[in-house]
Amino acid sequence: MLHTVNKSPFDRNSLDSCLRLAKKGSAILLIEDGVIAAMSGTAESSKLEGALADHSVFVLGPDLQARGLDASKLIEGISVVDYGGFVDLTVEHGTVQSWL
Amino acid sequence: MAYEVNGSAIEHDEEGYITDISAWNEDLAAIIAKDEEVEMTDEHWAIVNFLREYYDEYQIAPAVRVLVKAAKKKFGPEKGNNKYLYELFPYGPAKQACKIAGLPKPTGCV
Amino acid sequence: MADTELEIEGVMKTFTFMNRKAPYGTIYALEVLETVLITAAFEQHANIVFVDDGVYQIKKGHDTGAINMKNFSPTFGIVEMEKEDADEDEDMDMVWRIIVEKESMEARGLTKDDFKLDVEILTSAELADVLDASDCIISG
Amino acid sequence: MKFGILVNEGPFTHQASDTAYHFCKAAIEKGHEVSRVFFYFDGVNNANKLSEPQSDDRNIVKLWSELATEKGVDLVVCVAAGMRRGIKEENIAEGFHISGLGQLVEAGMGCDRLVMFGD
Repeated sequence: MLHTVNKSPFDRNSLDSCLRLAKKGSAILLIEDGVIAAMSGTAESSKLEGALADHSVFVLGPDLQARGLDASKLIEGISVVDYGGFVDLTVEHGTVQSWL
Repeated sequence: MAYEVNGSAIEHDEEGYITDISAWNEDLAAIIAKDEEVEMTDEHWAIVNFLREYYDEYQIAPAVRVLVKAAKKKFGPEKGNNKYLYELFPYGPAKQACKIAGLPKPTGCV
Repeated sequence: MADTELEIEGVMKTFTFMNRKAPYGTIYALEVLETVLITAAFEQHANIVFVDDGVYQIKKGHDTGAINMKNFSPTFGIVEMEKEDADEDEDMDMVWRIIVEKESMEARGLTKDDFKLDVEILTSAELADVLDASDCIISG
Repeated sequence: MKFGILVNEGPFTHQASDTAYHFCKAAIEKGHEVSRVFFYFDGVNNANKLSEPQSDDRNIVKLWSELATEKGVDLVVCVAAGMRRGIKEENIAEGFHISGLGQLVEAGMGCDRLVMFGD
């Protein structure tokens, strides 16, 4: 299963709910404002740092770039994908849940 | 635009649905049915009354698929099917029957 | 343009409706509910799930008179009716579940008695399994 | 693989519709089929042909229209959600058509994946 999160963890509880309800082994893709959660060194970074043991975590590159977020400062273990990579993730992981 | 019922005017929209659903009565239903060229039989009234009860309870006019399913449950398979309901209400059982029942126009979803 | 024909004959899938927003502040609750009702007409499996502020959608005692919006609380009665139909009708291979996440409910100081529907209370771990077993998830 | 796409937000206020569009394009480029894009909630505003964004920004309505006319993607606008918001036959852009919510359930039933974009 693939979970997408499109809200900043500073704004809404979407990432919290996602992490609470995503089964171990499922993938998480951060898109739109959700990409903010992928950055290291923020007050919210620990959430995803803790989740990486149970989930593969991806972030949508075009949304990072658009927001001036530096891919070299991502939390270690998070992979960057493009829209094609987003499509591949949905193919590989089955059902998609969008956390809005 | 309004229907004339027993000397009083009951307003309706462009398509003939009454705007104040509490203004409905059986005489009005008969007038709307006449406009729709539907001759009301007991079978028609059964569906109209069923729709009104359904709306009273759930505050929504059923879409046609929902109506068919609910009618099947209430009246059995020989009446709870598309063909039977379309014979009664040729211009669409949900839309036409809701109009006669004085309910809002169903959303048209399926 | 006419509707594209999709192959749906004999297809049986599990739809999960994730209600996460409180009612009335936004339209999501109402329009997701409309989708749930249509899914019933297609006789598909469905999980109607209430998490986060979505649990307030089925709280007892909605009274929208003073905000002049339609109170769609009674419409949830159809969901309960569909579930009962699915449970009772042996000819119909349809399973409906109405689920509240325990953590969301407790975080808001609510109990099962606060809801107008007879719901299953599942922990997040149990609900995660339900999501994982779904084919299509529609959230609002 | 067959994809059904659900777009729940209008253009411009939220990025959802842009992301959905890029996803569709990428899926088609990879050889997948986007069987249907269903526009629901404020997503019905994506079909508004009266939309006139400034010329130095993307025109989402036009981009969707092109996806329909060039790639044959079925763009369905929910009739009920559209009526609430004044999106009707007379103001929908080329390539979109109005139909019932059942088309969304059918997309879920008939596609391998249903992916939704919203706020």
